Amino acid sequence: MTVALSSSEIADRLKNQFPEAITETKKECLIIKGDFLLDIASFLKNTPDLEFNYLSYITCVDYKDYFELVYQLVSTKHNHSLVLKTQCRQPEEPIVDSMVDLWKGADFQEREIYDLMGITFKGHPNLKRIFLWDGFQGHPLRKDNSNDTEN
Amino acid sequence: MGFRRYGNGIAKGMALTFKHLFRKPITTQYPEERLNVSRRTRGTQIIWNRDTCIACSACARACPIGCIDMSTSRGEDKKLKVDNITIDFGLCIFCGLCVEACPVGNAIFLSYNWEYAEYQRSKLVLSNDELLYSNTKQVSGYYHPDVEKTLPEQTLLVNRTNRGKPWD
Amino acid sequence: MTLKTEPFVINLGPVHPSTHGVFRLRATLDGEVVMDIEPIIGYLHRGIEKIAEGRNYKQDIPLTDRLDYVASMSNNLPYVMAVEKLAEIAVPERAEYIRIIMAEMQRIASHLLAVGSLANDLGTFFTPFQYMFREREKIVDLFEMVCGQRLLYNYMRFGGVSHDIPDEFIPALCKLVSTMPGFIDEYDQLLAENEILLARLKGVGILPKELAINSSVSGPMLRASGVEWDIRKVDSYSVYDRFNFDIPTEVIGDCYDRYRVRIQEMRQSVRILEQAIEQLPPGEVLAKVSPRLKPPVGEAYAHIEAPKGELGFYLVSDNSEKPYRLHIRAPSLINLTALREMVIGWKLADAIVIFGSIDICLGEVDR
Amino acid sequence: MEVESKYIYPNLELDRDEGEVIKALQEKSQKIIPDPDAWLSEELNRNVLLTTVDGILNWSRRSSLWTVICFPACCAFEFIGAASPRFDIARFGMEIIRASPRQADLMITAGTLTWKMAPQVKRIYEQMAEPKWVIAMGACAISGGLFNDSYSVVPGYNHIIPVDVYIPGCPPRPESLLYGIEKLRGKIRKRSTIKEDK
Amino acid sequence: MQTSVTSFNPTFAFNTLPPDWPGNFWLHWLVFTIILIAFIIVSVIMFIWFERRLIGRFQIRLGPNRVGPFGLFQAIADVIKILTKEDIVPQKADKVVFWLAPLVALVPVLMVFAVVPLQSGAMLVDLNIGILYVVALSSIVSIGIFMAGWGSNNKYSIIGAMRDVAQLISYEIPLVLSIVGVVLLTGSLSLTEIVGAQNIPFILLQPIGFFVFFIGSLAEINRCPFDLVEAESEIIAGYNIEFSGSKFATFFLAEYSEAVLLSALTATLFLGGWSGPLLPPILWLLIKMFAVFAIIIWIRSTLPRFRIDQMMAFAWKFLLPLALINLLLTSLQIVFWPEASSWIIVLLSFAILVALILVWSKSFKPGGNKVGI
Repeated sequence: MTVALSSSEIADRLKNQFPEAITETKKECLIIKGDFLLDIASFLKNTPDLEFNYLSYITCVDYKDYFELVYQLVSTKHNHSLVLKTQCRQPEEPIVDSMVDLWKGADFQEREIYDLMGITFKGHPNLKRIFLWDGFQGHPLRKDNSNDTEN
Repeated sequence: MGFRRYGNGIAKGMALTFKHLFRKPITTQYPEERLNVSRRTRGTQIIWNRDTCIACSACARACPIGCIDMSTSRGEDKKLKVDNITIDFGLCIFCGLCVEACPVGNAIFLSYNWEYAEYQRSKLVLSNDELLYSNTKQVSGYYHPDVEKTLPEQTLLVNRTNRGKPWD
Repeated sequence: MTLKTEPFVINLGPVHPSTHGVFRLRATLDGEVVMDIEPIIGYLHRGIEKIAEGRNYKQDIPLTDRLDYVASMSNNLPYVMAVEKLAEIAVPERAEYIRIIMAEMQRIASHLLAVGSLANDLGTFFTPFQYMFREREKIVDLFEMVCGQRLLYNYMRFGGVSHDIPDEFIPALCKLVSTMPGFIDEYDQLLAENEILLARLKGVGILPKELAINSSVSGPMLRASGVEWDIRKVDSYSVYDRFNFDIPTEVIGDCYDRYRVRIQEMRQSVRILEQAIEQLPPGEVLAKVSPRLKPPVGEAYAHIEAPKGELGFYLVSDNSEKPYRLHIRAPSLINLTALREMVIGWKLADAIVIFGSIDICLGEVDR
Repeated sequence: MEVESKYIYPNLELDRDEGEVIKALQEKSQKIIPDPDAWLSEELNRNVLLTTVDGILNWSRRSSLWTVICFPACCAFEFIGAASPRFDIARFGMEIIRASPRQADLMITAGTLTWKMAPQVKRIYEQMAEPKWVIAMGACAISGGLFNDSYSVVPGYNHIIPVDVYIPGCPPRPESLLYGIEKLRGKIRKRSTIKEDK
Repeated sequence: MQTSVTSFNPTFAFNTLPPDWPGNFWLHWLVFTIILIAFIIVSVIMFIWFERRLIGRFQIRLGPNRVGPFGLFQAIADVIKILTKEDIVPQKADKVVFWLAPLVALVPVLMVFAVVPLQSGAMLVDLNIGILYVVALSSIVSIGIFMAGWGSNNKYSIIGAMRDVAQLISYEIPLVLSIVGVVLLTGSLSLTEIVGAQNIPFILLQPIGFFVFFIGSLAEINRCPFDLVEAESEIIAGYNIEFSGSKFATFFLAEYSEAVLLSALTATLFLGGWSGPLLPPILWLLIKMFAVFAIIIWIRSTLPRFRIDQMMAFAWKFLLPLALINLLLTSLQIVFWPEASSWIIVLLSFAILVALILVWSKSFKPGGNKVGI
């Protein structure tokens, strides 16, 4: 069984390194500040007994007043997982750091989120629409994008 | 890599295809021979039963695409009755959710036949009496175990054998 | 002596015989050698995640069918598992077994297609493909018997499956299971040692272990690169912990290894099926669930080992009839990430084969 | 050969052009192209016996319908099912699936059509040499089906190209497809080439 | 100028006219040409039907069986349909080349048939340099193919055409060298005499030659596993991607008549041609042709395709040495051991063939590897 690491435990370890990074520790996930995302991610990836070398998925949820990005990290060596979240509270121009340099697997998923949610990933090498065509108006998965508009 | 095995593998493959030359073809020659489809088949028609329908519109609500268009009204005896039911078979995906949703259980069915094609788009929209059971439209056993028992057994490819050996 | 050549750009697809759907590869070639590629997808983007937000939980099941349309059963499963996790619905034991039987049959069917179309990409004139389609047809027959459709099954429900299996199902399945290994041997005879096939596949498109993990690749591709990672074992779901089976892995991670892993997995699936038939308990197949399901506020992620890789559904509920957000972790899309690294430097013909060996389904890539 | 940048062609211009083509097509094709069913009513009025030449031409055309590859999605597998040993479309001489539209006669539109794909499908249709036919296979091809209300799906191929035969089902069984093809044959049988040529 | 004879020189042709033919040269020429073209077209149609049915059986299905009895008219329907289809010339194509290409591909194949002996003496001209004529003309086909690829102005077609030229250059050499073995044994370049010389079919005396010739001819007619020119899964339809209507039909005809031609040539050179007991000679030839073609189909239905570099490597590193060794051995035998009993030669040749294949399989490496970019 993949063990879901308790987020409070990791939060304690992170507090030493990044005292201001953690906004909230829930039972199943760890919510951090967007500014520290890249640092924390590389810490999680490179710390020997954590070694989250596998990024299972990235997704984004639109909670109307903010976007929440969800990262599920897995370690294939220790077989444990952690859900990392960050909230993006600028609805106009949401910008998050790109994870492509750490995990190549983020490449298409970040493009997908950029395409469907309209979140810009800073540092992504090839950030452009992936599913929809150039010139498509809006970002369909946002809640303010009603379903019946044809474009 | 290379051909270190002297073309052994090629010869083996050729032997297998040659063996298949002498196996009987598994083709069903469709217009003349037909397979018995599954008893629960979700054929390309929806059959509506006017007599048992209580006009609750559960099927229309259950439909994921809203291809069932049902308008109801209160009759003189205060009972709901269906004024008009239209199903667009060009839109319908035959998922069977309407059949599952039916509270009476025998007002809407999927059909057992699947031979259905039209030259015109407009002819795919059927309504009212066209949806009723007829000689050309048989009821399928999907979600109707009682009907299921009356239907012929399905032809299975697994069961066909070649000279006593499993069909291959 | 070096010749000065000018690279040129060629579009493979979106309509191309061996892109398995509407996939487009903008490739820069230097003669026959691929200099660079850019996969362009989205030609089948139907907005399933958005549509799902507009329909209620049950109506979303048909949508999941159409993700990886060659493995519908496997797509139903994680979705209903995610909803069950959210709404805390218990599944009867018999239903769990039926689900596993279906999922494993689906794995065989999907791998048959994957191997068959890989052989097609190699240029065999449809013969292995036709032989494999014959076995797939047998499996499809059984699916049809259970749920009435041949391709898009819409079979699983919250708290079980929509129908119990008919009486004639188990004998037919036994027959299938008993003959299947023989057929897999035949495919091995036809393909595995063929020198031309070996020359085309061995050493081609190597995906090193580190890169595979880093690219979030999953499924047979990851295992071919030598990582023993199978959700059925590492994060066992349903009742998989009651079965004996191995995770086939290979070492190098070239096209041939990916082909081998698929063939081995079919054998393992047959093993699981044999055990599942033995253990199948009697009883109910569907727990009582309100038709207007309103799961409590929260989120859930359920994942399974689908034929193509780790298929997961991330579901957010706001206590209404409709899901607030449904994200699909599509293995095909993420497996594509590694394509560029594998293809560059190979010939055009190899690019096609490497692409074929990933085994993607465009319905799942684009959603 | 040195590759200059990490991605040697970001090619944003190309993407933009493609986007514009898609947009233009989308604006142009909001209406349904009427079914080419004039022959149905004409047939009653015409009541002219088809000539022998017509007979031979129609026989050859309906006996060798070569399909073009245009299989976006799910229904493709039922088409392949029809071509597989069990149903064997080759019996009708249709196993030659031409990848080049120039040499094909029949387009079986098996699968959902998105706006991104629509220009390509239109182009394939236009590249096919006359006479050509189109079968809309399955709900998505007829009306967009389950994805009818999606932001990126064309609600039916008949917004883009004229369709000759509609086969409902999601997907239709292989036999159902064969039935539809039989129906298309019926249509070809009644066609008069000599008269139609302008 | 006695040596510079053309085929239009009546006296020259008259000499080669079989004695039982009535009329003068022109009548013979006309009648026989018509017969020959009819023969080619009928056998192409039969070949197409045969191929589709047989491949169907290899794939445990039926194959065309609806159009006419046993589906025999299937190919006829196809031909009528293709011929009456709209003929599209792409706007950006090189018009002249595009128009000429199908003819350049078809005509040489038809011309080659002039020297193929259908039965004793039944041929248009019995050139004493028959084999040379065959080799020379059949390679013109690929100029037609290259014209098609170039003229279409399509990237896929140009890739296909390039592949074809590369393929032809590589495989023509082992092919010709393997024929030289036969010529050495016969002592003549005339096809009639080659048939006449086969007391034992040359496949037994020249197994290495046959092996090389057969594989080379597979490549020559672009058949699996060397069908890179049309490689459907890679470059769609190859050189003929932009062709439709009657031009495509011409290509189709050219392609299959090449298959007919090479089956006939294989039968003539190595299987004893029209000679055989009991049955009429023409039937023997047809049987042998169909047998050869059946093997080609069998190979097509089993084997995957080579990659381009592997294919080239196969020609240069595998077939060419074999052909050279064969040539050497044959000439040695003719010079030093002309009276050897043929059966000893047969045994020896097969032993050498097996040994060579074993040795070469060990050392031969097909194709290159990844190219560093």
